[in-house]
Amino acid sequence: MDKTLPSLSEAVAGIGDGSSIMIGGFGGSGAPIELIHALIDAGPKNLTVINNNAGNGHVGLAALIEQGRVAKLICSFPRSADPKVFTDLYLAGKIELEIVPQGTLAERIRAGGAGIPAFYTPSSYGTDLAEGKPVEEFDGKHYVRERWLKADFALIKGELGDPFGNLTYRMAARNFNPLMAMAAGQTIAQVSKIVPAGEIDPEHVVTPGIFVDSVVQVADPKQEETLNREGAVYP
Amino acid sequence: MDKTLPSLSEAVAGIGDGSSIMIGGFGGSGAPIELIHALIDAGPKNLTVINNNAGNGHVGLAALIEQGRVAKLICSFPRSADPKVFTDLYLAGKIELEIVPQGTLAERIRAGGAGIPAFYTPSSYGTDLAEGKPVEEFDGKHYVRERWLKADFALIKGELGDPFGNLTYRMAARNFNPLMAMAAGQTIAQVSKIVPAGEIDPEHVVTPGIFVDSVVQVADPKQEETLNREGAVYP
Amino acid sequence: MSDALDTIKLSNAQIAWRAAQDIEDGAYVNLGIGFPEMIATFQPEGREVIYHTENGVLGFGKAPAKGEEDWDLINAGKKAITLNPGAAFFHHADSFSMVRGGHLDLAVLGAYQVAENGDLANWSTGKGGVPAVGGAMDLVHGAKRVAVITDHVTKKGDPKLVERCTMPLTGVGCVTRVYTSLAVVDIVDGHYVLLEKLPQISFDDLQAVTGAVLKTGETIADLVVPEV
Amino acid sequence: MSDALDTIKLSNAQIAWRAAQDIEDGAYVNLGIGFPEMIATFQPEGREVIYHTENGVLGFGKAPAKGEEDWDLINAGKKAITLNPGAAFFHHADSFSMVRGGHLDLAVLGAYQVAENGDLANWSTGKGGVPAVGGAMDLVHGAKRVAVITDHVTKKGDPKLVERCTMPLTGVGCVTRVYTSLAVVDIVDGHYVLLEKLPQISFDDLQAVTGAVLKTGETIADLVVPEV
Repeated sequence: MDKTLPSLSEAVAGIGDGSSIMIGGFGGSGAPIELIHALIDAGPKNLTVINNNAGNGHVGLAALIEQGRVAKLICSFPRSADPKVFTDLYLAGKIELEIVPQGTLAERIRAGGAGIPAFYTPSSYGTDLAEGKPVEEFDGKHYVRERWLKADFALIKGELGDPFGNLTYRMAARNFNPLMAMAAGQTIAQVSKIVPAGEIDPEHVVTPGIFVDSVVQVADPKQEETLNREGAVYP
Repeated sequence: MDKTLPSLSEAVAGIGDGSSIMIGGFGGSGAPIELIHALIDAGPKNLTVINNNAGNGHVGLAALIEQGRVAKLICSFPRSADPKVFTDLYLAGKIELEIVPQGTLAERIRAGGAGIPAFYTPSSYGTDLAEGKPVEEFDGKHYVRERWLKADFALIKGELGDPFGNLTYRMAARNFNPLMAMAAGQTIAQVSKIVPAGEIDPEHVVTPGIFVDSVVQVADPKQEETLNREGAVYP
Repeated sequence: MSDALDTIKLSNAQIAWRAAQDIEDGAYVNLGIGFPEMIATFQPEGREVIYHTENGVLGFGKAPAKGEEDWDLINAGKKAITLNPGAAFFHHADSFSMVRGGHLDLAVLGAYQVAENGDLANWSTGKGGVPAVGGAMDLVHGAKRVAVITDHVTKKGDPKLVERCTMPLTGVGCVTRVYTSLAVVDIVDGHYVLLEKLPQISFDDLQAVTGAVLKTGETIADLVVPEV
Repeated sequence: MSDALDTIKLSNAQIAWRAAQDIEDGAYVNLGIGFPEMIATFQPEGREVIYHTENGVLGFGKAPAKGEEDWDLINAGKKAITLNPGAAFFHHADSFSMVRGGHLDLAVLGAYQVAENGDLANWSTGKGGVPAVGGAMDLVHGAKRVAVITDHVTKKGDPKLVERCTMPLTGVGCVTRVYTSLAVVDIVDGHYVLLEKLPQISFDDLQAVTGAVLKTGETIADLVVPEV
């Protein structure tokens, strides 16, 4: 079993126009910047992207949006210090937005990976975001029914990866990555280091390889935050 | 913050008659035998127990059942090599049994811990175990609605524990333990070793301390399998 | 009236200080992005509080020194943090299991409006722009107590404590206590109950800048906060 | 007839061998407790199969030597196992996410009865005693393919491949292939399609011990299995 690939371009080669793509990360932490840039180079458009945010500056997800590749964004928080790229397109009506409460977003993705087509949550009950969704009462409290969320692809960022696709993460860069790995038809992971099978302690595997289709090494991954402080622009 | 307790008897002292108790383990692996024996010594009765199985031989859960303390068992598989204690009581109509598919049992407990009052699963659709449960169609496939499962207490078994209640597990002894830790009003963990705060790498914590109320060290825990091969009987 | 209030009202730091005094030793707490984050600064000595952040960290500590930031170690506000001993990392679904599952003792959030029935509006002014909700709609459910810290009135002098929210709701009947720049108010059975007020303001003047009836218990304590 | 079948039919080991030949390199597979577990013994050389067990292990290997057992390292049948390089541990909810979420390539289970509509009965004879379901009702949903290995007929000679199950169902329309002691049969659009049969039995004789119509494709291959 060898899920490792030699290059980022090969890793994203299968992603076509109109694909839905989950992209890991919370802000810049855990965002697979290099995979996103390879996706920009590869050229697919009309994408639906699922991410907690809408990118920052002119790198990573913001750059993908800036290149006009994203038709729809599903996220919880498209506001931040510098989400100008998204904001401009959104206010011009050029990108569709589905706002999902953050915990519901995480749970919908987890449900997609776990084969749970729908679940009930107290979050958003009685608010505008629950409009049109079924409501049910359990034990005297109201809950909103939410559907699973799946995608054609997931682009995620890990710390260690092995040929079986087992992954670890680095600190709070874990965030949505393990969930998205479960919920996509094809999960593509960039990792700081590929290690031989068996080198990740089975007790410390966070994402078991069954959820991962390909692993590519990016030895010195860039942080979105750092890039933006440097004023980086991609491409 | 110090959630450690000096003795098993103090750990179970708050468990009263009529309590619902989740007990970790899959067969003997991960079963908190010493906590169960302390519970037998403590004396509460008319308990509802949630466990994957029904115990084996005359130790642990089987012993608790044998002492007549369990009014109802919620489990997936009460058959095994030597579940005689449960079988006799069940066939005599002296213990109530709720059979739940194993994956549904795990998911119901996880839902209890995660604040999800109900979810849909394909498991058991069209079978006797779905009788009386709401059925819904999503994307042309049928699913059964299941409710969360919570308990007053959880007795679980970890490997390392720290004063904050952070836990690791040992191999396949993990099983239901991390889920039950989330779903109980009070979670009581026995661990092979209590280590100082900070000694468990934050990356390797499996159960974060927020889910755990007390931790007691049992340095050399007994395996149900080993006890049964020795013909052990408790008390 | 509004001008007079400006001279006596608590600063944001003082509101945060007051809220910090009520957080008991050993509590698991989530502080909303921005203003509520300030509460951690005023944690009373001798109390150990475990802070949770939605993006998967329990037990984080102070901000690192400038230049020492690791951008993989941030809080929900995307600010760099450090870890205390006993910290743990976990993914977003586990993180919101802690929130939604009732495992947090307290969540403290900001507010545009709070209603006497406990409704909270804090995510959208309803005036267009880019909507963004983050974790607010999850945090208002599940935590054992949901408190709000806020100025007592808007910059224009309108009440922020109202009978019914007119702005888009974040959650229904979720808030149990409000710390304002003038008072500390509980929400009990669909009514405001005044617990503390600044000694410099009369009950009637406070009621006048509050958009719903302030009930009172046996006593109203003085809201006394040091310069911070 | 039943006696004649007994002399030609495959042993359980041979049925397991036949099922093992269809498991492709790199497949993620769950083998049901008991008889199906035997399939791992016959994994063809040069193929790497990753075995999943419900109780939270992916990538386990052969049984340990007697006396080397670690009772924290067991499979769903509570038998001691070992780990292959690249193994991982996880909790029960993650384990059944793998099952229910469609991540397994194949699950192989035993059967009391299989119906031509893909229904499976394998958890209860419906005759009382202690009911026990384990993970069977989850395993029949989610795995990309669900196969059954079974004797072609019961000990009494009654068909196990039937039009409709009379025993309590484990799952509805879930089985896609059946390996029996006499034949290999696919389930396609609510009908049995015979792929292979033992050369020693005629189609008519096979049909006579099958409780539903056996359709056929262009060819029926010989079911040839070595002594194992």
